Amino acid sequence: MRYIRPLSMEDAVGQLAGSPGTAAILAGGSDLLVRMKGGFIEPDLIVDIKAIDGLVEIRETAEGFSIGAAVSCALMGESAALMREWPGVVEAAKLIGSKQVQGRCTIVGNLCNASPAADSVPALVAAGARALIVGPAGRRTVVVEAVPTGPGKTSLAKGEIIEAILLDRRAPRSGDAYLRFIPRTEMDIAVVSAGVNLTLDEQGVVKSARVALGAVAPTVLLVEEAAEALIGRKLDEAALERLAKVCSGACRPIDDKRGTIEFRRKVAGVLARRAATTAYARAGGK
Amino acid sequence: MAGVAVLTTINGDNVEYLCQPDETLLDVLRDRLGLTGAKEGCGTGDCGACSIILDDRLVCSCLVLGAEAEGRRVETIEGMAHGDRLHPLQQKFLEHAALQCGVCTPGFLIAAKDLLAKNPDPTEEEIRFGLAGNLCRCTGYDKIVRAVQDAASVMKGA
Amino acid sequence: MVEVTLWGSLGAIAGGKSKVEIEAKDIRELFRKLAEQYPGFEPYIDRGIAVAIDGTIYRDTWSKELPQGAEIFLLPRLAGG
Amino acid sequence: MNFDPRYSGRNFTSVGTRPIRPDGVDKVTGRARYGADFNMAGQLVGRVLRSPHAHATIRKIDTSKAEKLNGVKAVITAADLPDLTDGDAAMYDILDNCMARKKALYDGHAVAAVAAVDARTARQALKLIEVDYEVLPHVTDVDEAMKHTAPLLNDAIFTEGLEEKPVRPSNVTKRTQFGHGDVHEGFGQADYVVERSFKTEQTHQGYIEPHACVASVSADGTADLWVCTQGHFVYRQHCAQLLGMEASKLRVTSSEIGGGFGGKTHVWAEPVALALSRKAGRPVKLVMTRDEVFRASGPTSATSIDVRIGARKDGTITAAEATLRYSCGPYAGMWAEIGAMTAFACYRLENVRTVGYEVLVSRPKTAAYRAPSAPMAAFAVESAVDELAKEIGMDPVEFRIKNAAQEGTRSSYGPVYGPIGIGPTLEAAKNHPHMKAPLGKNQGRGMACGFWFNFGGQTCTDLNIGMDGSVSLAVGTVDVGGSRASLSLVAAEELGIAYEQVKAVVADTSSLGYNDMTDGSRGTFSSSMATISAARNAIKILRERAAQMWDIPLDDVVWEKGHAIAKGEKYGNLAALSLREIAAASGKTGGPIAGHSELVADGAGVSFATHVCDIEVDPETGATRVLRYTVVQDAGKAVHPTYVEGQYQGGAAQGIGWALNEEYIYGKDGRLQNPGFLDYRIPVCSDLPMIDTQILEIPNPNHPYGVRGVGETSIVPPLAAIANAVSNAAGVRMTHIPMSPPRILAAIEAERGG
Repeated sequence: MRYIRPLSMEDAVGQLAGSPGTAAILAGGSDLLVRMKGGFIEPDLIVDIKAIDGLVEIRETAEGFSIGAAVSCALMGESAALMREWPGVVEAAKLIGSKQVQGRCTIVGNLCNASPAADSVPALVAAGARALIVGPAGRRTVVVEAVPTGPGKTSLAKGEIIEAILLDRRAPRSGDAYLRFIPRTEMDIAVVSAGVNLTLDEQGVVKSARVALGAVAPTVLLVEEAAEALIGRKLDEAALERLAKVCSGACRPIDDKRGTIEFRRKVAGVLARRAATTAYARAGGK
Repeated sequence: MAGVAVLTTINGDNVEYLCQPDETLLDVLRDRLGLTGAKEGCGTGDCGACSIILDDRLVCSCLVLGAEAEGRRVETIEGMAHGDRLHPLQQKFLEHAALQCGVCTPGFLIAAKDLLAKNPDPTEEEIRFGLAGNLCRCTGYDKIVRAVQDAASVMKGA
Repeated sequence: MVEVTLWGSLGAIAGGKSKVEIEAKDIRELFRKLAEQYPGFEPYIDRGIAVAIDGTIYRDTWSKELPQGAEIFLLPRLAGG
Repeated sequence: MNFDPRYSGRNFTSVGTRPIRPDGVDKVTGRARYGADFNMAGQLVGRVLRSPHAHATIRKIDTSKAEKLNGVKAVITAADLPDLTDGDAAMYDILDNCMARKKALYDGHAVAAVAAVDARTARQALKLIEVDYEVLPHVTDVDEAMKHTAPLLNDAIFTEGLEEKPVRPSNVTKRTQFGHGDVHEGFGQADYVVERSFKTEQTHQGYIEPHACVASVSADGTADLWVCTQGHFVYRQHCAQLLGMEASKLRVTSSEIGGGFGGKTHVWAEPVALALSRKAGRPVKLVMTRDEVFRASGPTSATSIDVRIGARKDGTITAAEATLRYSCGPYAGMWAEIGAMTAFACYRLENVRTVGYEVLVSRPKTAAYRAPSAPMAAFAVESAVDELAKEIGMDPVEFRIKNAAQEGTRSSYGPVYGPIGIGPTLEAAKNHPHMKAPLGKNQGRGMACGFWFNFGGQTCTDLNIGMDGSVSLAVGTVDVGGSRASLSLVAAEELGIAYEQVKAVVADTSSLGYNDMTDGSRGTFSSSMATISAARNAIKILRERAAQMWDIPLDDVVWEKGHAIAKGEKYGNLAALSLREIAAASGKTGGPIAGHSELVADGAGVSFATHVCDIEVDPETGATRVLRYTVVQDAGKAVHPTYVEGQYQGGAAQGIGWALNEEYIYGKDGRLQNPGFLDYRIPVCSDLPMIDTQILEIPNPNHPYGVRGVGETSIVPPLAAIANAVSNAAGVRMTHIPMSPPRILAAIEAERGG
């Protein structure tokens, strides 16, 4: 086993691509070290990307935000600009684990760990976030929902690293929100979760919407029918009812140690409805 | 497996050590440096007993590799008191009997110190959520919360 | 002569009796005579029997005297946390 | 022993104050040494290989590859721990649990162990051990295990306690029965009868410190063991017996203990560490991972309980009965028996009958957990009591007060009660402001009572007075939550000196006589009794020395407020001699001054509590929030009230976790699904409110200061108190613990008919 700390993306990509055995990228380490501890993975090479220039920064650009792959969720919570524009995304990031874990964990790690219950992913999917990927073949950008392909699996090729998550600058009258259900008040993995992102017109009618659900299918679900239930309407009781019903119906959950199929179905609708209400209020809707 | 040489700062002192690439900072502190104040309650970031402060960030040392400490600042429970003068949090934990078995106590003290550094006047709810990453099985948290409240008021007055 | 009350399971071994009369001055003698009269008690005595005398539970005190007229109650020995 | 333990009703100076504990500074500075904080030169790392199967015959274990790995110093299997238990069935079970012999009996059962130069080598060595298993059918559910069709876990078990000796083996090891009167007749007199079945899932003590020890066996057959334990003398007996050693050649030092709650009352990996050290000829440190703690130590029983209670219109209970089925893991236990004894202990009943069944399942060996077995029984009984009160139309507190046991009541487990506190805790709860506080929407209030026996047992202390007059108190009961502070207070009280002048330490097994472990809420009860006795013995010597210094008869010297006083007018000119002054002269008056005591502390007073709580339920998700919680409990006498409160609060918090979210979840494959703090959900700080406490002091007549044990009773009422509150908030009776959100939501939906 080797531990390296490259100073550039090129070096990191080269080392990863050239590594003969299994290689692991270390950013926050809150998933990697747990898997190593449990004996589920014994990498031959650990590539610590935190020394790479710019990877621990949140940059504001003309287009929006670029959140470096090694930015801790705690740091995201300290960015007033990000919090103002994308409160739902920040909320989701700040729900991962404890304060201690948030001091280390990253949304890129959360995405690449590819758990269907990852907290930040439904919020990122609802937000229409994109991942900037660097690899041996150069750079490419994909929507975040294209990264996880199943529990623990991603579409990243050998040698590819996500450099940053990109979030758009917000249109006026936009708001997002994320809610998850856990049995305790903290420290649990989401049993079911919902992210909602809305933009309203001047009359408070929903112009565009994205609704994503977590922990109810092998990957996070972007529920287009749920968005359709909201678009063109104010957030009245009928729209919310329809949203809840569509979300419950869209779930393909399993029974496991964290919850039952029935529970996840029912609560997915409840959370979508509550998150939509918050997002609507944040967008200035009344 | 090649060892990694690390030069770091622990509680203000320069420290050098050699560790394995897969060794956690918790293991380094406890087994190589004899700093056994941080405890391993789970090894997976779920209990907070191994809490330390790394470059002003509260982290679980079981989720940090020893190799990652290169060039950084590590603060542990062993550095909390100044000589024979206890930190107000330590003093208040004693006065309120905010510990029974005491194995979670170093982690709680470090987490509470970080909490008060960022929020000197927390509400009860802020304390409870701020310390949610530290498990205590003995006290029911009541006296811990009271000790932190009391320490906060003392530290504000100081 | 003291009257000794048995808990349910021990009563079954004593032929369904819930009380037995024993001529015993202390706990040691009580156990010895119980084992003589009811050989089925022996494994229970080996495992540990507690004796409640007027409501106070004694676990290991052979020398404890059994006052005349006192309520003597046998109980299984317990585990605690 | 010439010691009078009777309550004397004195006024206290030190007892009842709240000083800082003697081990406090070490614990807030990280200096205190727990099980894993100790190291020996040349120590090896021990690790255990565990069965992935819930039930399997071990056909063969091949350790040859592991032994050849560079850095491996010893590999052991059951062959290295031969059976020396000589027909002692309980010890054989402990041995088999430490290292599986013929069969692996649960997921996590130890099958082999290694000692190597470092953790990485030890881990690799485990992978090289080849175990040939024949997987057998398993059963993890307590009700399933009782069926005739269930896989048999041990074909040598024939149910004990049946009227007719069974002809077929069974997973039920024992049937027990308690009670008095005629329940059939009693139910005939009832106007109302409530009958319900309840289930509780298995929980773990959840101590934050995993089991850890360092074992060092020397070539001359002597050995040292450093270990976190609730009872180092008991560990010494167990280890010595299992390893064929003489007890006095094994010195056991108890480290600071990071929680036990019953889970550290018998050995798990310590005999394995000693066997590894013996084979390797070097010290071995063995620390369990959290995963191992959950899979292979601790847990309490899972239960299935039927309750039936009948009452007249006026609220008098006429009959009560319960059938209790408790899981024991794969070894016989007495868990249902204790449940059967405690179930109705709070009440004055003319007709009562309880029946307990001990059931073997493919789960880890059940261990004691804080008032073991009582919380589950109380959950079932107190839920039914609440429901019955509702049917009759009585206030639940009034209904309980009307039926509460009192001095002279025949307890449901047999003996007649002395002075007890159930009535006063109920009255205090009734008058508590909490009872009158308003409730909001979706909120409910619940209350429940709880009982625990409390133990005494074998106890030994040494009290040594230094020449500077400071007092060293050596006790043999492990300090699990502040007892060194309470015992120092007791020594100071009895000697009449300042608390600061006393330092209590926990002595190792070679420095003090045998002590039973710290369990059954006995630590402060028993060791304070022994401390008082030791102090009285020391006082006698102090008086003798004073008499010598004054050259007057001993009978003329009395001990008051830390001083020897010459009694009588003829001594009017003699100034009182302080303990310090007598100690300073001790070298000339006969040498060191000490008081020793050894006794069996009998007469632990039984303990009762009443808890009240408010819960809010989210009817759309089944989520719960604990809004307010109040504990009222009888302490007999609170020696250090802050630590008494701490015990009340801690027990309540554990009970709240059990009630709401904690449970062992097994897959169909018999493997534990949640062996970690992530999915075994103990309460976090933000889950709980402040926990209000009210200490009542109804003196225990069998202790000089009136002390009762306080540690365990507080975990008994919460399951029921919360279940009653949730049931009131959600409008549906909850019968399955834990009341996790999916269970609550399913119950609400079922009630709605949807």
